Amino acid sequence: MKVSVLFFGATADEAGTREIEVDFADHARAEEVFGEIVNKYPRLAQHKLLFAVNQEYANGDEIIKDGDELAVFTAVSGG
Amino acid sequence: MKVSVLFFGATADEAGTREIEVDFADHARAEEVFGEIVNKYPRLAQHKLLFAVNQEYANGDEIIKDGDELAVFTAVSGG
Amino acid sequence: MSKKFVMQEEEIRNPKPETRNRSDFWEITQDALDVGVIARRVVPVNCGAIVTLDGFVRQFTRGRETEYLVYEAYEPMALKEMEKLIARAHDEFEIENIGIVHRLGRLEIGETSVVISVASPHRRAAFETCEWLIKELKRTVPIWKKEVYADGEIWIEGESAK
Amino acid sequence: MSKKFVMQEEEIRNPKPETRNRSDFWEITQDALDVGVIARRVVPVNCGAIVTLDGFVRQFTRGRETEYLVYEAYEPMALKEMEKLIARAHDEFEIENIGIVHRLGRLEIGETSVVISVASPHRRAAFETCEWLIKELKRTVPIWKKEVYADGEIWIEGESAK
Repeated sequence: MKVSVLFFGATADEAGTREIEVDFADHARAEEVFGEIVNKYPRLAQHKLLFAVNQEYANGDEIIKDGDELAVFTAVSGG
Repeated sequence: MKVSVLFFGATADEAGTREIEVDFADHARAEEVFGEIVNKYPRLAQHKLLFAVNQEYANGDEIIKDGDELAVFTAVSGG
Repeated sequence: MSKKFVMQEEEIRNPKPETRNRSDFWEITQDALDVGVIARRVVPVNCGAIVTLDGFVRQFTRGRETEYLVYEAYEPMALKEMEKLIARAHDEFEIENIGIVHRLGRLEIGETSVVISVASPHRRAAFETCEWLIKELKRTVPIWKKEVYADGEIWIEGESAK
Repeated sequence: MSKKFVMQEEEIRNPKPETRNRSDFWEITQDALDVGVIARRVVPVNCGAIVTLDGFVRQFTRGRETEYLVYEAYEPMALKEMEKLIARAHDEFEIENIGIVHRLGRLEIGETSVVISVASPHRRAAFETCEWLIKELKRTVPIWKKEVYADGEIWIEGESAK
């Protein structure tokens, strides 16, 4: 299955990109998928990261499906 | 001595005037002076009144001097 | 139509880059109030948040329909009391600048009667101070409100729930 | 340049003269924010107070001089999170209408980054809700701030004290 992964702010700088497409085995758990993404861009691990699946905060238990939109970002700082 | 007495809002309606000049014995205490004013306009006594001497809230102990500016008004309702 | 008192404190007690002169203001006016303009007059460079209260004329109070309001003030005393409020606020809260403008005369439904803006480096103090100022203003500043209905009118005595 | 979502609740649960449709709004925009205009968009007829937070770019943060800021958002998720915040606020507080507008892109010193306005019949609830909304927005809405200095820049991670 193919999913897109979005980066913002500090994570976009660390990954050197704002969006990638990645292939995963079907029915992967979010935790595994995000783990692989962090392995791919190890500088991300320097940050306290938050994850989202389809524009909702993820706790790691979500089952990722083909076409899902994932996002990796740091603690928010709006306002 | 002569003092001016100002009325506002409800007290101006009750007194039928916004300002009067009154004569008092020298060295009168504020409490007596305001008492006489209320006696002059008994409908004022229907209200919970506040008093001021020279644009400061009065507690009644003030000694009134010639030319002082007194005021009689109801609890405030600005905002 | 507008009585204005602006205080400029020339003396700076703890000079540091982000410090500037304090410039509070307190005013009474017959003119319509522009909330955005008033709020932005309190901005100092080292502040991060402005909290603004915009009080306005309600159409319904205690289930009764108001046609319009009339505000009246003991103006010189009201300005003195507003100045005292601001001084007390600076004593009690860590805030930078305060602006208070109260309108007088006839106000239609929806028109702003009072604007209080507080600028502060930290938003907590700005919220706290703004709320304290409106509470104290309603208790101490000699201004009165007359509610005019289709079938009568009444001078409100004492602060309303609003 | 502006993404807007406006909710109109057609159904009125307790019809009474002072009740009208709720009309909250939450937006993200690249355009400059006019605080007064935004604040007045939340006015309903039965309300008596609007409390507004105006968050803006500080020149000095932790003693360091900021040249300008850049705000970036995960826009669709940010709008969803703003909508959730507003729904939670209506569950928890007795307020009428809420407006939240956050700006993105490059912001100069003194420019407004966020405006939150809350209209309520009683001012206590408006103050409480407005303060709660900015606290929660800074914790949950996916927007990030980059501070740009003369000698570098940094993405801020986590909410600032402001």
